[in-house]
Amino acid sequence: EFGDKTFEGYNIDVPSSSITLTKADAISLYREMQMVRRLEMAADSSYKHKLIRGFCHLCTGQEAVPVGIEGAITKEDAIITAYRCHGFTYMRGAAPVGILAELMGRKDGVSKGKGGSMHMYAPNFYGGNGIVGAQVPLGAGIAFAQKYNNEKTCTLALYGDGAANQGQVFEAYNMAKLWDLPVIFVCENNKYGMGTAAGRAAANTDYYTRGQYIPGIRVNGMDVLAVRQAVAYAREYATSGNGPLVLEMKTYRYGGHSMSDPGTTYRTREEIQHMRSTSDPITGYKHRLVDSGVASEDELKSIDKEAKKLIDEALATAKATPEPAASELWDDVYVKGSEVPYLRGRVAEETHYYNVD
Amino acid sequence: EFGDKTFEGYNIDVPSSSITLTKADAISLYREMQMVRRLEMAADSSYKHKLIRGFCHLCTGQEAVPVGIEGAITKEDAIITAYRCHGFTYMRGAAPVGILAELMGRKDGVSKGKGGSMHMYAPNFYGGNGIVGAQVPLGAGIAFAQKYNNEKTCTLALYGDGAANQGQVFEAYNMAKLWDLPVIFVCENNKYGMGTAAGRAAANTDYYTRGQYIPGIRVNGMDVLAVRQAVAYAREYATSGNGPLVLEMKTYRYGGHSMSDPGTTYRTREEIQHMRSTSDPITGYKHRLVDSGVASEDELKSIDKEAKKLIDEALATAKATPEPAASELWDDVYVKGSEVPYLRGRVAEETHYYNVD
Amino acid sequence: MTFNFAMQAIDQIINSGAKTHYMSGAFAKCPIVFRGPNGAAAGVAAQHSQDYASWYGQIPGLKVVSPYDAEDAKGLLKAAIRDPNPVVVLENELMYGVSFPSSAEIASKDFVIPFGKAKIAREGTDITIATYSRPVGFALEAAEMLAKEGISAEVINLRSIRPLDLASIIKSVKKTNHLMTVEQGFPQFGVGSEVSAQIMESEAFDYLDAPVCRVTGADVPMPYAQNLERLALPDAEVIYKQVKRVLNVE
Amino acid sequence: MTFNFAMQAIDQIINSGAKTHYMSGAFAKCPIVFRGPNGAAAGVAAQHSQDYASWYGQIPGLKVVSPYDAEDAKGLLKAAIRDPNPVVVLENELMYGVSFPSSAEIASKDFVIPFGKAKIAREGTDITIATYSRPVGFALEAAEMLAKEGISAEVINLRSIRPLDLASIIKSVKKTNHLMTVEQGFPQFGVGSEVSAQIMESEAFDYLDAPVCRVTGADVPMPYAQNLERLALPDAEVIYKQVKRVLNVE
Ligand SMILES: Cc1ncc(C[n+]2csc(CCOP(=O)(O)OP(=O)(O)O)c2C)c(N)n1
Ligand SMILES: Cc1ncc(C[n+]2csc(CCOP(=O)(O)OP(=O)(O)O)c2C)c(N)n1
Ligand SMILES: [Mg+2]
Ligand SMILES: [Mg+2]
Repeated sequence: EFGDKTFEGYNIDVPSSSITLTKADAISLYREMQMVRRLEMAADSSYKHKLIRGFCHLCTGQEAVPVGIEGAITKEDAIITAYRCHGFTYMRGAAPVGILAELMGRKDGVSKGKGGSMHMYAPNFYGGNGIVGAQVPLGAGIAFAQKYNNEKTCTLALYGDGAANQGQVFEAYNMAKLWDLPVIFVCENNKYGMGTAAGRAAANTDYYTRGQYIPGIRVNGMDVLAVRQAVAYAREYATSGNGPLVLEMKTYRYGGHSMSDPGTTYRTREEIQHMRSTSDPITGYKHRLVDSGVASEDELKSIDKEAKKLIDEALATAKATPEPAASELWDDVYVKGSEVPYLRGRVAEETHYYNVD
Repeated sequence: EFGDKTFEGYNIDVPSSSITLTKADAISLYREMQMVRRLEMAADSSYKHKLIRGFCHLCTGQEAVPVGIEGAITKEDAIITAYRCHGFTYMRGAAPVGILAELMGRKDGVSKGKGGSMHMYAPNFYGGNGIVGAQVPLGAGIAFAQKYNNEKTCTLALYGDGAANQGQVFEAYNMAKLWDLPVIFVCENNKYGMGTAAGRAAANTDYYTRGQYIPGIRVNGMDVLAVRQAVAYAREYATSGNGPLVLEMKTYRYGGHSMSDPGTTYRTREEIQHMRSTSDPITGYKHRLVDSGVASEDELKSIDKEAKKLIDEALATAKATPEPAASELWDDVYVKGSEVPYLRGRVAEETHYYNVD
Repeated sequence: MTFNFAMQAIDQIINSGAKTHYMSGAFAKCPIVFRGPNGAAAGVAAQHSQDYASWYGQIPGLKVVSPYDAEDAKGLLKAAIRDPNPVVVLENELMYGVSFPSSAEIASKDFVIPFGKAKIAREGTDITIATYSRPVGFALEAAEMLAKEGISAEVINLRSIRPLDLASIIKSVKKTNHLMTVEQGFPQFGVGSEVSAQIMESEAFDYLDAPVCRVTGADVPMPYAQNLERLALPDAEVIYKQVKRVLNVE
Repeated sequence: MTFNFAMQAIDQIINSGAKTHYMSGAFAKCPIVFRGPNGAAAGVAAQHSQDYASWYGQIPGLKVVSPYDAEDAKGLLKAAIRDPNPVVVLENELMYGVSFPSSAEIASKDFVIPFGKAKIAREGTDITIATYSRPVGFALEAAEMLAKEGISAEVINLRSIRPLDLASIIKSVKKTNHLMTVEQGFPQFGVGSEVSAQIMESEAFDYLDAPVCRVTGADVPMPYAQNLERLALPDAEVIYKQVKRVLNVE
């Protein structure tokens, strides 16, 4: 059972407030949230040890979103998101070691070390995109392909509260509705852009209503069951030919925008502390599992330990993997076998010749 | 007095349905609509005589919009629109000869012959823009400057039903509302983009509602008094610090999109004929003036004749003006006195040197 | 719709289209064709006249081609569609109405033109004119005029901007000892500049009897007035005169 | 925010910003400054690392500058603000934290650097290295290393991409008889290509003892992995080695 404020609908009925799931599923959601959090903690510490460079956007605090979504869709459904993508990459099936190796720019990374934190992929997971908002029309395009191919699948296109103001999001809304594409627009509203409170960037911060002619649902994005329930509902809606839907996941990131942002200049420490203590998706769910008798404290503790162990191992393995071979510089500019005859390096003498024949 | 369907409001009361204006104003509106139509007829025939090249987008049928707007604002208010700009250029104060000369690429054209049909300017009229939708954020920017400078003026940013689907329009909506800019977004809904019926391009063709969090009014754009009334109302709203407003002008273009479009492949001849005979802005207004006793048939006829004469003269004068001097090629790339030292021509030998010192 | 309008979406073409395969370590593919008119049409002024060949040509991950005639249009577009990478096909609006002779080979449903191979549109011995798109026609016209005066120009239709077929240009220059590039785009950072720079670095350099000469659009936004527009764009006449200047003949 | 993100709005910069003054026959002015980091920062991968110097530099109506040090940053930005045209200022994120000596002159509130004038960052006699932005530092480093071996490199900080100060390069080349360009952008259709093409057309050409040599970023989307990123970007070492190659010394 969900509380009153779990869902708010805009031009659509909200999902049922009662939910049933197997014990195994219930526990799996818990385990995966722990895994995602541990993964991000490993990323955080690796960054501080200078094993990771450049940008690194963690989803700590937002774990219920990738985990709840994956619990509601099939592997054939597609997901695309922005740079805050580690949790999604993991949930779509990438091994933690591949994610951590990618963060460290190693050859065994999910993108062979070429993409880094922002550019990770997995089956039916289209990244990991660095240009704010650009993934949204791409997501609509994937949904177009699904519809074109008569698949009974849908695409979830995720974007932040900041990205929600991008013009291309509205272009995607329009085409998605016009052609009734099976796309679920998911706004992860964590209340801030890089350093800008949502209300300073948006004339309307009710992101679930911003599709205007597209129905929307606001979801408590700190509650993994609510996310799962809403996405299941939305998936059913979108794959039944009803067209797109907008879901707003109210959530929160504990850390800074990226690693160089302390995250405390545009919001108070108290606010962060308050969110952590009252709304943490993992703690809250843990209490629920224990209170409802689905799992004991001990069971969950052993899951926590197991998650820590798995990530620790993955981190150790990742650290031990080598950098990509220097020759990798030239691979994957073009699809193998369809390269241009040669590409120039920093000087003419470094020109790389492909043997297409 | 207006009919019931003259205005429809979205989150705002509609303008009063009773209007008072002086006889001189009433007749001036008529005269200007005639002038605009004659101007476009002259453009049409000049194009057919190959005096005009490239694109030429006529506003025949839509005259009530530029004329009604100008009747409701001051010369200090600003206007910006797209390529269908001849009527606006005239109403903002450019002489017909300057417009016709511009169309023919002559030196006395309003843009010295460099802009052509799509790129005309006049005081507080910012063009004449060729990239669909691009003028809308520019219009919001002009309104930003007005607010920044504490002017009690506003900007009207015009765009078509096709342009209304552009992402940058929504970016402009958002910033305009966020900062309560004195901008009136005016959608000239003439039912078609280049060759696309509005409903094939937009999920929501109620353009007056598409600002969502911005109130809107749908206006009978074939009625010059309705346009004038609505814009006066909107101007008062916007210049009083209430922020932006969206006006949808329901209108119709009789001709093709540009001169090469017969305009009859995506709509029927009957539709065009029907609009002409039931909704023509000039004929309708004429009847109203006569029926209400403001002007006699004869008075109006002499205005018609006068308009024809003025435009005929302007056309003759424009035709007689020379092409720009060849040296004009190099002027106005940069502001006079701030040029780069030289610019290259088609070959190095044609390089043009500026004497900045 | 022309490539001028695609500037509103160029971020998607470059950042999503061209870069994703590499960023993903080959995980994601992006087989897509972007086609449309490029450069100037007639009397359409500054916002509708830009040539994007060098912009797109700069981007690793893209392939960029630009057809001149009907054979090119079919063969390059078909090759683009079959290519597994994002391909930009830069056409020219003014060529849409022009007819060219065809052949059974061209009419075949499997007629493709491989990327990165320029075509010798006309053989010659005195100067090489390397160009693409509509100006290929101007170069051929100029060559015809020059032939009447005993000057033999070799015209190379580049066809492909990325990859650029430098080998064909080098081979031709070794024969003609003179090179001129022709394009309708802005003069700086254009196709001619790149060809010139690469030739300077190549073995063809020692064969040049005169510096590489670039013929381009003028360095101004496209004016509408017909007389100014004419001065902003190279045509057969300009090429003809410039060849004579390069070869130092009256 | 970097110029990579501005690609979403580049249509406005080019079509509205650069072209309106001309299209309007001087009726409309557009005095605006676009500034931000350009090119690669550290470890930010393909979508955040592009160098737009040649793209913007191609556009008539724009002025384009690219500062190297604190003096440039202040003087060029101030000049940009005072200029009545649209100006693009291409900065480099990695230079934001770097300190440089200042002077009373630089600190003056009217310190401006005129556009179109390159600065001789270091005088030399054996080779000219023309570059801009962060690589000016690499060139200076390389020059230092070369000096120890008796090679005297002249380093030109271009400062301005449009207009390009060819005169300063020509003057230097007449002295050094060798020219190398260095940039971090993609190799094709870049700043070096344009300089090379223009030099070939200029009187400096006859003074060259070797072809103009271009040092650039590698022709690949920027990889994230540190070892690959290093191979994709020129640094002092690459310049140092290439100078010796050009001058044919061990
Ligand atoms: C087009 C573009 N503009 C700016 C940026 C820089 N930037 C990166 S993340 C970000 C904030 C986005 O905030 P939001 O969409 O709320 O996502 P969150 O980081 O909160 O997950 C900005 C402005 C960018 N990457 N792309
Ligand atoms: C960005 C862009 N895309 C496409 C075009 C080509 N185009 C010119 S006008 C037009 C239709 C616009 O229709 P609408 O906004 O309804 O204006 P109308 O012509 O009806 O006045 C199109 C698609 C363009 N100029 N710019
Ligand atoms: Mg956010
Ligand atoms: Mg329309």
